[in-house]
Amino acid sequence: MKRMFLAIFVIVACGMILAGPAVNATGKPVKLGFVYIMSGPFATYGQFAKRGAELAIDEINKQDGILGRKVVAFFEDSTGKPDVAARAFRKLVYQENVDCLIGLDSSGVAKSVVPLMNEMKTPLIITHAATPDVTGKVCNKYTFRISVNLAQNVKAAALIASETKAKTWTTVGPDYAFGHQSWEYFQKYLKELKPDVEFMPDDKVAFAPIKTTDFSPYITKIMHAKPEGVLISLWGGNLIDFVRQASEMGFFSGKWEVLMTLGAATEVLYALKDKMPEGIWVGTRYWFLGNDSPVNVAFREAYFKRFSEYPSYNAHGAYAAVQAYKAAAEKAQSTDKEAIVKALEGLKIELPVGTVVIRAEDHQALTPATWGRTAADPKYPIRVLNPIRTFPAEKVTPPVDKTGCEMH
Amino acid sequence: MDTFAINLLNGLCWGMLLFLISVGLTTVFGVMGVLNFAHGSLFMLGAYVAMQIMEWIPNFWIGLIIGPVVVAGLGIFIEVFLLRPVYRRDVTFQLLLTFAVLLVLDDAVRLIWGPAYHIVDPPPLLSGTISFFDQSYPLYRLFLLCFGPVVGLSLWFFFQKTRWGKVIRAAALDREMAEGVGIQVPRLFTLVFALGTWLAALGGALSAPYQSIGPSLGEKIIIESFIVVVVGGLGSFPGAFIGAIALGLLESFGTMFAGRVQMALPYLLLIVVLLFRPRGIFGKEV
Amino acid sequence: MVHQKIGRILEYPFSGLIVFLVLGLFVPLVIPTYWVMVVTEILIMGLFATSFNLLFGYCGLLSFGQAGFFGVGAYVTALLLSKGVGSYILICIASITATLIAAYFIGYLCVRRDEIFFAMLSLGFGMMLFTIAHNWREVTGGSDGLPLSTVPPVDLGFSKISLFHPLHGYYFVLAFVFVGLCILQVVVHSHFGLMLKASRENKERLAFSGGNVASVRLVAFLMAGGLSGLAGMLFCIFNRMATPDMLHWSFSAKPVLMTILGGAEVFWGPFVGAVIFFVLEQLVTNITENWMFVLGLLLIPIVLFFPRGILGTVLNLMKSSGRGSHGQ
Amino acid sequence: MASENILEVRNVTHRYGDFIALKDVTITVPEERLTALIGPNGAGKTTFYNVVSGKYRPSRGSIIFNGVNVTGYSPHKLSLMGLSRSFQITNIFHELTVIENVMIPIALHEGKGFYFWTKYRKDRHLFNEAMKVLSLVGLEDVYARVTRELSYGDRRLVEIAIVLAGKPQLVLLDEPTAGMTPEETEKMVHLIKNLATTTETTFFFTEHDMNVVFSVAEYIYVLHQGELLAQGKPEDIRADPKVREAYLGGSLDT
Repeated sequence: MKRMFLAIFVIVACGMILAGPAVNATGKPVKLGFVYIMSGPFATYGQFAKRGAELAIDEINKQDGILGRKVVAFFEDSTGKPDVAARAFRKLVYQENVDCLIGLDSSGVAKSVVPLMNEMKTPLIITHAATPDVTGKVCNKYTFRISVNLAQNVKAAALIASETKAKTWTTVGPDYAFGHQSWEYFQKYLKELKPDVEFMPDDKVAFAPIKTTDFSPYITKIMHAKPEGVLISLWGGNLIDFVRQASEMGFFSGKWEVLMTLGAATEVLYALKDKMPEGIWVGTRYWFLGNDSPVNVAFREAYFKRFSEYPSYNAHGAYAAVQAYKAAAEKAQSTDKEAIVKALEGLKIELPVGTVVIRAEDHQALTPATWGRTAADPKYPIRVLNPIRTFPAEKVTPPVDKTGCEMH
Repeated sequence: MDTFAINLLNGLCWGMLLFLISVGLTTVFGVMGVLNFAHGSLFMLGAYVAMQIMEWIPNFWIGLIIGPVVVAGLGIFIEVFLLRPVYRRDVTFQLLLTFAVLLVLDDAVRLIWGPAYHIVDPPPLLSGTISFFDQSYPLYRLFLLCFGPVVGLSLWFFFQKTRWGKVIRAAALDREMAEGVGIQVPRLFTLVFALGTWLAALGGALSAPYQSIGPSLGEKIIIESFIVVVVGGLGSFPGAFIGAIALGLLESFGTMFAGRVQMALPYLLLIVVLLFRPRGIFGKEV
Repeated sequence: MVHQKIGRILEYPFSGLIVFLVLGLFVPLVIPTYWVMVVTEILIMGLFATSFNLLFGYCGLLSFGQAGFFGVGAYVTALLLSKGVGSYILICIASITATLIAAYFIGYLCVRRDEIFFAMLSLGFGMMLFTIAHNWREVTGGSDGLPLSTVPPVDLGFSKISLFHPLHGYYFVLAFVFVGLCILQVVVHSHFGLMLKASRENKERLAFSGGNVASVRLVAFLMAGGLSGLAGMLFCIFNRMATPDMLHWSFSAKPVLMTILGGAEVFWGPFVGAVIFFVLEQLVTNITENWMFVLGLLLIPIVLFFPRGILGTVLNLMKSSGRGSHGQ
Repeated sequence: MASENILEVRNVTHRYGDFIALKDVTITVPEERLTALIGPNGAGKTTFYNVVSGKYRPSRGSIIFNGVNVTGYSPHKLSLMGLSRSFQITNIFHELTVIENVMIPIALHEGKGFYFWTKYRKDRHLFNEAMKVLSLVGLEDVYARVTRELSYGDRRLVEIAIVLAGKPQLVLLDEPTAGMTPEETEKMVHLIKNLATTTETTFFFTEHDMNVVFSVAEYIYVLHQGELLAQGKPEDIRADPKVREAYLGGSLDT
């Protein structure tokens, strides 16, 4: 892979030298190391991230590089396992001597490997994993997150839920930390916003193991619990299976409000197409039609041109991380790791998702959270969001003292 | 009461799908003594190939018929070139070899069809729902519920009543004797493996309108089908049937009462059965 | 001929340990930092595979739940470290003791089964342990596991050594792995080791010769479990984490793969298998993203043409070419 | 009287499901007398041995070994008490060397089964004891060979060596000459007679070859369809019409 990328890079570089606007090729290249799930069940997330990263790097190299230096990418496969991800980090840091680490899909993996940054003394920008803990309980000096975290996404869900008439809520989620945390945070936030809501007890909520393919027992359970609102934190293949089976069983008949925290992920919408029911509240970490700022339009169109698909949030995450690194390097006028860490703290940057500030205290990006109702639109092959609700960062991000982050 | 009925239905449907997957595994083990780790991957391949054919020729039934046959062809290749040399070796070598096949197939599927999820629609005839205790229930699931026993019974008929079935059973009992009376055991084994593969792929093709197709389909199912086969008794059809239904019901009712323990239920079933019936429910005690 | 001589030297029981120690001490000094860390991992997984092979190669019991014990060792270590326990001796004793307790209960129920039934039963129990680690959120941290923000330095009395330095971490692991391998090496050549082989060869004959097959197997199960727990402890310290993945059946498949790759019939087979596995993985992932595909394609000929695993087949070739004046 | 009987099997019945393999069988074996158990195929001889040696627990009845009621004892316990047996189908450690085959029972009987830190190959005492046993059966020259490589007859001898290795008081031999060539059979017969006189071990054997039975046994029990048909000295048995009938004539005289 690495060689292939190098080869492509060399060809591209040669082409550009011949074409005219020469890249300032002085100095060593800037090395960025990416760790995503490239194989197995969740390989689709790694693939998206890689597309986003390559898009950003090509754009940067086509202009002036970073501080006049070319950018080189190294991709490693985490396979979704913490020990493999740790090994990938070691390889990138000790063997390839990368300047910055970018990546991580699984929250469990992220939480486990984040402490290693203290030893590797290399900045890490997380672009997908959403556990609040990496910018909370286990936060550290070198770890940043550019993407929406669980708390931000669920806070937005609670805001929407508080506007609905639903009073009794339950959940369907994956049976691991993400699902349980989504439910906990949702209960906490919604209770604050609307004290008279009720949440169903443990025997009326459903958590399905991640390997589940038949969701019918869970669907039955929730339907018979007769809630007024359901928070669904399933994602990826699980969500696709759930939505199909649930619509056949009449789950989306409008008897209750449905909020899907990751329902607007494009990989889900592309797989389901018109099987995705209309009028459901769905959230995502980035929505390609979320705004019409020049940055977003340029990103959306470049991505579509190159990959004939609309960008997923994971592609956006990797793209954003590369851009953030560039901005930090330019702010610091250096690629020194400590300097980058300093520069990333409080960095303000225009990203396709909107204007984002990386909070200095916990290294979480203050990024808007996007939700919307699913709707058909003849212009797009997939369901789109209409209306779109964009919640500004300050409304959904927990204050620093609530994150549990103690940076030293 | 209606919760109970719906859960019963859910469990039976899932059990039937598990049965379709496991029955090939148990056939191959019963006759050839090979535990096929790649069985789940062949199941997955069945789903993908059927999907591909349905894309070319938009008819569910054609995909259902041709897809498994194509995969069975691959099964013949695997048996002749890979398994045949290791029959005399320890069972662990067969496990490792089929594990290698699993690695190749799982990645090959991703290379061919990409890592994204795919879905397949049920045929128009079966795409509706019927009402059930004021809840709608998909027709396709009920179709599966009927199809499982049909497959089980035809296999049982094949093995018990037809000449070919009897020959295969004889070869399974005593290979040397079968060779002595002029049965070409290697060719027979190829056939049986092709049958097992066909069954796996048929299960995959049938599951396509039921669950999304992705590169992890095989991995998700293989351990559960091992559990079904061992719980039922290795090589036993009725065993695979009972084991699959038991697991299906356990998982569907488990969501109602088990809470946190739910993830462990299949393994709990496995342990309890093996502790009290060391050879599985229908296994022959030695 | 030279290779005959090498073959004979390798048969001498403790020459393997000496070669191991010499290589183990000096190799990390000449390889790059990243590879030092890869070799550290090889040491840990090598110990894991070798302890697994005490059951598989010597008793003929295919344990598909060995990762459960590996995980118990890792979790006990992580719990103690996160509670601020700084003594590695204490941690070592605690994690091995916990593993032995788990192995005793599971082993007691498993050792009376054979072949695939033993494999499936051990798989079932391993997955029960996995479920506990995955779902007992209050203690085990649930699916996230227990990340360790730091590991304490090793107190040698005269000085404190930080494990953050890759080489220090390496030698720390080497010391434990060496002790573990010494124990295994001594055991397989002991009177008890003979009983293990007897139980694999013919458990009925062993019983009618006065051997309690279940006890022999149970003791082996405890030893394999305890040393897997030790490997788990090292893995936790090395990776600064304990996660449920470490108990999953797919993790149990690793020592199986390594052992068959290297050869189950020779003591060093699993270790050599671990080396081959990691080196292959590193090489393959360097070249292609589709490492599963390539690894599978490489495995097939190995299984077909190396019936005794790579080390086993090579040693066998050396021996048979050195036949003639063969004696014990 | 009772104390001189090394084995007393009292009213033993054994059934597999509905099939009654042994029905109310009572057999006593006095010390140091070569006793034989005969009967046509399917008479229940092997079941009887399996019950006595602890492989199966009898459905009813009791087994007294050396004055101790050992009904339901496990095989390894009986072996350690001095009851040893061979099998009709050679039952040895095929992949181990000849001497290791013999070392295993000796080490177990010396209580070394759970010695973890001592090397068995360096145990001179164990080696010498094993060689002594091998010399009894005449296998001392092939001690280092892997048993799989030996001839069939030699492998049967390895089993005899294993059986003798624990210095048992009673040895049950299940068809010791099964499958042997005439020369091998003769060698085995000679060996058994010789062992019976030179050691203090009591032998109790089953045999299909009537020549062997009548030339070796001092006392004979006849099983037929799970029941005890007759017992007595060889000449009495030879003359017994019931026994002749059970064997359908013929084979008694061959």
